[in-house]
Amino acid sequence: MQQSLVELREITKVFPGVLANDRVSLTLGAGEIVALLGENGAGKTTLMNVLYGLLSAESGEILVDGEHVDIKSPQQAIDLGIGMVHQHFMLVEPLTVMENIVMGIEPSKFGVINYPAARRAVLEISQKYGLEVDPDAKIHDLPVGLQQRVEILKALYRGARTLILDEPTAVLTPQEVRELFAVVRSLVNEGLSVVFITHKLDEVLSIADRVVVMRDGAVVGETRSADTDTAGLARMMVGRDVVFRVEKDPVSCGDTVLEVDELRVRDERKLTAVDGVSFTVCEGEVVAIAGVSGNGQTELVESIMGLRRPESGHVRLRGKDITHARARQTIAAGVSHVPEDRHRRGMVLEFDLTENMILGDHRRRPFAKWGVFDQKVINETTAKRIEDYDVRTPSARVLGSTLSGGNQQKVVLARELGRDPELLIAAQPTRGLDVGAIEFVHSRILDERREGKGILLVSLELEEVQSLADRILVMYKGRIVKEFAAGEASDEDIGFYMTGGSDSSATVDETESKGVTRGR
Amino acid sequence: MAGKEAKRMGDRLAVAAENVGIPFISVLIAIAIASVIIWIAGFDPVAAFSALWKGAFGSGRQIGETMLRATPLMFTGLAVAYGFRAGLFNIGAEGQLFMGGLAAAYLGIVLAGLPAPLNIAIMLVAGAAVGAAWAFIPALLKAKVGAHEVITTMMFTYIGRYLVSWLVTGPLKAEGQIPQTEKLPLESTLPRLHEVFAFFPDSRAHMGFIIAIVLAVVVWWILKYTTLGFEARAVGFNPWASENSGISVSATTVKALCISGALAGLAGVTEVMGVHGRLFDQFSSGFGFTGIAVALLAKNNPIGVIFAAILFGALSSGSGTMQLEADVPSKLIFIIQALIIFLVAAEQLAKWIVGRTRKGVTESA
Amino acid sequence: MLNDIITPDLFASAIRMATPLALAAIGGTICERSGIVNIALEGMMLVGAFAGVVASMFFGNAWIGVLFAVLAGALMALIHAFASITLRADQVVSGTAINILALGLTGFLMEVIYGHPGTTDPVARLLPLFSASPSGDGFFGEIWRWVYSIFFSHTPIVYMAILIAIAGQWALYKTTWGLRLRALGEHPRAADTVGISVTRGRYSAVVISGALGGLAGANLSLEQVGSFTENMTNGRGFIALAANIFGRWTPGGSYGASLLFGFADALQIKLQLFRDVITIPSQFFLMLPYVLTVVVLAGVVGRAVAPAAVGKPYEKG
Amino acid sequence: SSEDEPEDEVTDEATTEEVVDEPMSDIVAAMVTDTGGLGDKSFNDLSYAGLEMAEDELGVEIKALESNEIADYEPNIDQLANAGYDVIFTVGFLMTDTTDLKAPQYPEIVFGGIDQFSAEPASNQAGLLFREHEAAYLAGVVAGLATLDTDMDDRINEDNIIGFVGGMDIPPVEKFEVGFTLGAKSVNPDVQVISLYVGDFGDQAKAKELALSLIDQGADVIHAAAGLAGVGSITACQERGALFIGVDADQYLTVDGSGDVMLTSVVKRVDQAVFQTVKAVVEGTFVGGTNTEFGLAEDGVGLAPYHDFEDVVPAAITEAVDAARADILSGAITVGASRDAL
Ligand SMILES: Nc1ncnc2c1ncn2[C@@H]1O[C@H](COP(=O)(O)OP(=O)(O)OP(=O)(O)O)[C@@H](O)[C@H]1O
Ligand SMILES: Nc1ncnc2c1ncn2[C@@H]1O[C@H](COP(=O)(O)OP(=O)(O)OP(=O)(O)O)[C@@H](O)[C@H]1O
Ligand SMILES: [Mg+2]
Ligand SMILES: [Mg+2]
Repeated sequence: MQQSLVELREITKVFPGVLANDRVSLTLGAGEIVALLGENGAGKTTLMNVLYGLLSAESGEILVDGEHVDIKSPQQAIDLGIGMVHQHFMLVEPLTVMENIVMGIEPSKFGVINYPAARRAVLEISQKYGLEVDPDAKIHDLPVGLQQRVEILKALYRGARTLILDEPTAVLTPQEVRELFAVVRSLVNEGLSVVFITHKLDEVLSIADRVVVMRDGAVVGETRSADTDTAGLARMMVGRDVVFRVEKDPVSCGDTVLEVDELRVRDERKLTAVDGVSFTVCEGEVVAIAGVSGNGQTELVESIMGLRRPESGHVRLRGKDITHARARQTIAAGVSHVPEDRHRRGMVLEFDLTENMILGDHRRRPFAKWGVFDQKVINETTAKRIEDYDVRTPSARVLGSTLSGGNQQKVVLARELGRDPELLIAAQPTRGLDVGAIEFVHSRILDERREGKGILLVSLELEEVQSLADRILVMYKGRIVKEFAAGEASDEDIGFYMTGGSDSSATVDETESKGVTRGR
Repeated sequence: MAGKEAKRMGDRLAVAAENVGIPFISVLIAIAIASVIIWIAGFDPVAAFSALWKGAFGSGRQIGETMLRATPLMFTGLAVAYGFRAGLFNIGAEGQLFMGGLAAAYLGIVLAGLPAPLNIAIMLVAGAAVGAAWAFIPALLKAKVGAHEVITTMMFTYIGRYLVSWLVTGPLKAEGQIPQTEKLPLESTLPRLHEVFAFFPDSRAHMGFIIAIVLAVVVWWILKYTTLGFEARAVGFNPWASENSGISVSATTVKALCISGALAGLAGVTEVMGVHGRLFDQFSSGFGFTGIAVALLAKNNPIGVIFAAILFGALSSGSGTMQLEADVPSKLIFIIQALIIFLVAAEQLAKWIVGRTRKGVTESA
Repeated sequence: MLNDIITPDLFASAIRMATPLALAAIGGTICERSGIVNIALEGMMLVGAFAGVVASMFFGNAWIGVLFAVLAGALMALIHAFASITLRADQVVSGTAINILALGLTGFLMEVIYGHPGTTDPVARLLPLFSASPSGDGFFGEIWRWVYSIFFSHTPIVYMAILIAIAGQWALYKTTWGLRLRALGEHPRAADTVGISVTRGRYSAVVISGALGGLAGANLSLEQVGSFTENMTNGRGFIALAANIFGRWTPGGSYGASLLFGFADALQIKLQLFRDVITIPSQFFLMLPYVLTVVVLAGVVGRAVAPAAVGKPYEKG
Repeated sequence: SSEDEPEDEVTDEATTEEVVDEPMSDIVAAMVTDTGGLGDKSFNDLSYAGLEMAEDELGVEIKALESNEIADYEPNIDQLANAGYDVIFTVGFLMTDTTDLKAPQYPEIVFGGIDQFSAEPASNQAGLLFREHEAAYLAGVVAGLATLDTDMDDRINEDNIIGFVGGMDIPPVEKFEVGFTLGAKSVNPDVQVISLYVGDFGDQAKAKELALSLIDQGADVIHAAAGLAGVGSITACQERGALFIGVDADQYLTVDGSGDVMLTSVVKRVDQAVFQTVKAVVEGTFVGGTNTEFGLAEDGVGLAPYHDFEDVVPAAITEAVDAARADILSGAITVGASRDAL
């Protein structure tokens, strides 16, 4: 048997109350792509953090090139040729792309950074692997797709031979995913090995050589991807059959719930982000906004929610003008919001689950009376929601920050849906969820639809959009450029408009699709 | 099953022992290090620390003295802690304290003649309001233009101090050469504890101590069980998520800093009403600043503030005895105080030592 | 009257009074950029001021005094670094403890070394670099007076402070040290994942800030006064902390903010000269710098965003 | 009075320890400093100097207890009282209330309150106050004449301006400002006396800037009543060439190396007041229940020698000072103590 490049043996890692890795073993051969699959909280990230020197395991050993190694810090992992792109990016937001990439091993003389050389080096590797970015852009101005490129470039710049990608596709459009896969294949051709964590089974099949499946902290199965299919993987993962495409009744549109009329919104940099958008959502309807991130969806949602002041136009909820309402009034009027960034807007990581569960409802009965909490009701509600939404947590009293990404998302969903809203705005509601959880969330959204709620879905996932939406609005550069009815369009059709195609142009504009830069 | 239960009980006991033990061990380490310093400096460490203990807790009177000194620190500690919980660093509690004191000194004279309970109630409320008012402009500036509260509250401290300095030498000055306000009439002062509770030994400790404890519990309750406290903490941790949940970040900021200011103002009120009976330029020994350390030592937990303030109060009241009986220079006492604060704050060190000994115990068992 | 207020000396005085604030504020900037709050600048200045005077007395050389001031400040900072980085103590508590420690240590050592509390004996001081004194009449004489007062009348550390502000600003944005420092304060885990040692980076920043605090102390004791007095820093460390924020956590900004404050203080003194014309109580003059700072802050400067990770102990994993 | 009382151990010990060479006393005397503490080169230090004098000359045992904060005043007094001290000096006007409270509680102990005016002093309590403005008036005479006399010293300029640097703007400092101003105007009606305030008593760097600004404005003689901060003003005078008039103690003696600018000092003989009080107790002549003012007449305040300026100060000045002193003693002049008198 060929010697493996990296081998993890019997890794065990314990967090207070959680056995995150239970004697996990994993091998990675040279030039191999291994997919690591598993439910939310299965311990994938933890295992990779151990390999990268961010966590130290209670027991187990790590071999690189057949040698026993003791990886105590990321520096040692880097020295061993291991690079990692984290589930939550490790980028310093106020710094530039170039600074983030070279940080730690800057080209310099006497401690003075040679910025031209740094820029050259960044451009060189970005060209070599086809990962184009503007080296002088600040991270916080970049859409996530580009931020991820920066993360990959960081690893490559450090001469990684083994690349760990923790849920790299969760935030990408199909187009971006295709590009990423091309990059990954070219990396493998260059001799790199890749560990690829994802929840998307078709991706696993299309990119990985081998699949390792984890559940509850342990490896429960391993297979060559050629020998399985998505249903088989799903079964291995959640231990039962999974329905990928939920069935839904035909739309029966009732009264108009949400009406957006010629809305114009500016972003932080005062550039027009939403440029005269109009649409309606009616009772029992799912309207999806499809678009590459950074095309104004965030600003659109924030201005509907009352988090951002629109320049002009109107927003009406059941005919009532809420254009200038603040978030509290919007919520009170019956709008729920699953934000796209759960760490920033979705939850308070330093709050425990009971507290996170009442955010936004914390002033309302039965949770609070006269400004005083009814702890009993809160605890009961939390316990019920944890149960209903299958949040994997040792208790309701742990801090939000200790949950795995997927479980955090479930908390947000449980809270927002639990409010029983008139209108649900769900932005990337299944980002980072495992297939089982996605199935559950989708069916919950359709339950809401059946109850006659209006749903505005913002998603990059065309599969999600196709399976849930009654109407699809494609947003590009702040405008709705195309509207499709359910089942009317193929993924390719939608992708075409998402990336700047128009009815008058026949081909997809290649440069536009390379990632989105707004106003630059 | 039973074994599991027992183990859990054992774990709980270990955690409990750790929570009580850590501060205790920290203090012990601090005493050990300080003893070395005292000894090197040529004094008797045993005499020094027994004097410190005696001065702090040696008699009912001394305990009262410790309580007296803990009182303003509880208020300022609560003030700073409340601010921190809302993500605000109220470094200017000292200024709010001065303004609270000013309000009490003024009202105490104006209200003379009213029945004492009414008088006292009005003064407490008004002093808190004035403290809040002194925090209001920094709060507003923070909420509206983002001016950093560390700068603004500190600047307002200096402004408040000079304002008081002028008032006590000018418009509000009592007869005579001394820059101070008129002595408050009896009905405008806080009774001493021994005047209210017969069992309490004769000391200077006053009702401010009880008010502070009650407020600590109230603040703890507010933070834990009310929407007011919930919103403050939410904004303190994550303003974006708060905003998304319909919490007004600016309104919450203003409210939190004003509550903080009110608590600090009460420190001034109770010092004037309970200790000095009047206002003068130097009536606070930096209580607003020490309150920062008190708050953080208590990890911003209002109940913890009570204990942290008592620790500081004890160090303060024990130092006089230490100076007199063990001849330790007053300056050395600062060093000892600093050491104790250090070690109590750096619980990691004590934890490490506890861990070591526990490991040793289990291994030998 | 305006002629008497707007004099070359007003500006010279502003620069002098800004210097200790600026040095400490730049120290605060470097410290906070690395993610550590330094509320102990006051104590570091105090210890620096004291060590400087003692060393200047022992060696009869003010420069050796400066050296010791810097070392002493750095040593105090090392304690702060150990407590807040290694032991992960709360940074503000540690800073408060250092301030108390500094007060006790300087007071106690003064009694040990000098046999009395209060003030030390005067020592060799650093004198102005250029000893020419302005003379000459007429327009050019006047110009020379202005130029001399503002640019050439100062003691060495005053110039050092300006150089440090410039060099610091440059280093923060042009050197590996600066880049890593900025990363540490914003996102230490990101720095850690690319192999930058959070501990080492933060230690060095805290120690440098202490050294600058010590230098600020030396400016007070070895240049401005020529002796040490208990608590002679008189809250300057706290004003410096504010100046660092005012200067938006940059060395240049810190200097600028300190200069603004120094100017307001110098102006206040000049205005006091005319108390027979401006008949307000002296306390209102003394308030001026603080009021002015709030007004400028409210009206001009606006939102200041601290380094994201400041004040939070870094825990691996 | 107290020395007839049977003494406790503390005193017994003291008696055995003392070497029998000087007049012996079994009295023990102590003081409580204000928060300024020892080393303030002002009333705390001077009180202690008075105690030391009593130790040397009367053989009493002495002790100083420093207060780190205001809350220490009362327990410090209690501690000394309980430790058996016979005489306790409480230093500074901020301790007035406390002394008023404590004196009746310990009728056997003599309390001396430095700078304290008690409305109803107990029979074992004496307020010891000083008419600083009288001495400051003499300093004003010196400064007012000196600033005109450009021949006297090359640091004296043409401008008819002198300066005053105060610590905090409070009545006890105001006395110095007012006395100094009145004295200067009495001999030089056109003189401009500029008074600046530091805002506290410890910030030497600030006090230096104030003095520099005075000198820049044309002042050539500066009097500072700013506690320790005033030392900074001395430095300013040395740097920019101006003359200085000290405060409280003879600062020629207490501030090393200040001789080249130290024209004289406004001294406040707190040491004498303390010593005299202890002496009265030792001799059994102490009479309490009083507030005693020490002025020029009682030799409780005065001008320090000119020291290095002995040969520089012209006779015109010394004569004017003598004349002013005589006028004050005779009552021909009453020096005001507050700004109303200006
Ligand atoms: N720092 C921590 N403290 C406590 N528990 C933790 C911590 N990090 C992770 N866990 C727990 O360890 C388990 C494994 O988490 P991990 O992040 O590895 O899951 P994952 O497989 O990556 O899940 P996801 O697909 O949702 O990202 C979870 O139960 C999580 O709650
Ligand atoms: N520093 C401390 N010293 C002693 N006891 C403390 C301390 N901190 C907390 N306690 C104890 O803990 C209890 C209150 O703590 P609490 O349960 O409110 O902690 P918490 O959950 O962190 O509070 P919060 O919800 O306000 O953050 C009190 O009963 C008190 O006895
Ligand atoms: Mg994960
Ligand atoms: Mg003259």
